[in-house]
Amino acid sequence: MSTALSITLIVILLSILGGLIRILRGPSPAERMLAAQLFGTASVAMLLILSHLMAMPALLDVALVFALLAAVTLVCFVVLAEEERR
Amino acid sequence: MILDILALTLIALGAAFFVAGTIGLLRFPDTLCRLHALTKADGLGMGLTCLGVTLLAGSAGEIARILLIWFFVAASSAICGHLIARHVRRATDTEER
Amino acid sequence: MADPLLIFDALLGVALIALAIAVLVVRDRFAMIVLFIIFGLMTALAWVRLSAPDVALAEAAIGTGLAGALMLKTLHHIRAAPAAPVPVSVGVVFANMGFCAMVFVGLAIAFMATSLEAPGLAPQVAQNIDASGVAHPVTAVLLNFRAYDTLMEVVVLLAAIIAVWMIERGIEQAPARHLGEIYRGFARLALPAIVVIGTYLLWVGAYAPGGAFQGGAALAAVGLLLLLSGLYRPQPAHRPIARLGFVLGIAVFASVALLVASGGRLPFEYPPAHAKTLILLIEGVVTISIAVTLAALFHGREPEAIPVSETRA
Amino acid sequence: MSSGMIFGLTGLAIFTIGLFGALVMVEPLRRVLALKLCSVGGGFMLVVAAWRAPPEVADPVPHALVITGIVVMISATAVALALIRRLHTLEHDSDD
Repeated sequence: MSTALSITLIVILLSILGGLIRILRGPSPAERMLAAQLFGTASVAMLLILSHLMAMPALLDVALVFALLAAVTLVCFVVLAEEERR
Repeated sequence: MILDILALTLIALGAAFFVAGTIGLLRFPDTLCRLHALTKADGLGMGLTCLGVTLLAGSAGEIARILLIWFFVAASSAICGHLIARHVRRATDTEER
Repeated sequence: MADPLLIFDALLGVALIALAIAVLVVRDRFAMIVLFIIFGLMTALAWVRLSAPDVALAEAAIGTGLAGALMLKTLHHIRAAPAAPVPVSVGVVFANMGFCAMVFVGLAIAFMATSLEAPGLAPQVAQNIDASGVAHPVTAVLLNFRAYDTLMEVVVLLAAIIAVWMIERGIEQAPARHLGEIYRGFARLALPAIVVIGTYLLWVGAYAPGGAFQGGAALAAVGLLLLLSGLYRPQPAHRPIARLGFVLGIAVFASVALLVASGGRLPFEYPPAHAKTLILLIEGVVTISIAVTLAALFHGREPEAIPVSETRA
Repeated sequence: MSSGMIFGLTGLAIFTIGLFGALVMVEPLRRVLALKLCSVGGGFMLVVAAWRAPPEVADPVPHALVITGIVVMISATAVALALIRRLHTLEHDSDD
């Protein structure tokens, strides 16, 4: 059971590392932010699985903070891009 | 035992959707298509993972927190998707003008 | 077969090193910042794997959210300057590379030769935790056993905001940004939710991972969202309140220490009967201070009644 | 191999990369990031020193130190970035 869960974790990690290519290649800033968003969501998923695997319910709080603060950088990006266009 | 297998299946399915999202991000031709692939696949992957972990959770408090996390991730990724799409649309609008 | 979680750790380690290199070599400056934000996320995962959830919480809240927003803002400000590549001579690069390689090898040898199983200070903390007033060891260390450190840390925050306010001043005169109806609805839902979660993190710090810094960082995120979306705009008249916020934490922290010292004890040697109340009081006030200071650090200039354009002369 | 060993070496590598970046990079923003990498590497070493093989609990003292370090680092970053912004404003205005 825990082996299977660990393998799932590795699969998710590998899949988001694939997303790194998009960040490096771009081309537009919006796409780079989008890929960062993918990293945030996948990290929450990994934290949920880890909280079960490591038997640490406190990790749920970490995941909660990730989920809430993921929006901050994106809102910052959108606002600044808006200003630039003015 | 059956619950364990069910949970594992759900989590594995979730991981598969994450992989699909990444493939979409890498292979689709333009920003809006990539946005489309990513938000849908991520939302589903996250939902399935949450459901699977809920089945494995030990206490009611944990279940409540997992559902709360799911709700926040769903809400914030929907808003982020909206904001990015709005940004991309405006950027292309000003280019065309 | 090796434990699959160890493979996960190794992959995470390799990813972290690759990200660190990518941050330094990638040509696009926006990509550099996004890579750094992701580096912060992955670092938080590494802390989790090292069973340090408190550190992961702090890193997730401060290291990624706030630092990322700060760097994006700075890049936005300096975007006009083309990244003028002043070439560094190849000799200098190779000399530094050799030096860094030597540093790495030396440190690695020292690290491999050190046993990871040394007992450390955990037994002492566990022995005295009952007298500290809280059940969570990290909070006990931060606010009781090593309270001087924490006091000084709040002083560092104050020093930083003083420096930032001296560097730049002026109020923003651009019209408020309009992010659309959907965002406004989201803000109405999310801002109170983050406030609740921040308070929860502060409260839970007494017996589980969490505490003043994590709670303060979450509350600072509320300030950031308010500032970004133009729902709150700093005015010169608000300066006294902000200043009160900056010093409130230090004032209460220090006066509790002096009060305890006046009772014939050492500073920060809280009487066990009141330790929990005192720690909660200090934590609550420090949380407010941290939140206000971090949000002001993000805003980055003293709101004074002169337009920004004039300060540039 | 253990988690502590893996992340210890990772931390050392990140510290060295950050050091190299701080020595060689010219752009101020990138130099600040390099110094931040250094601080993360140092944090890794402290947390690894606190780490114990799972059934045992970790040492809370280094954890508290790293949390303090993170907050100090964000203060230092904020000041450095404010200086960069100000420097840019001054240079930019003297041009035109």
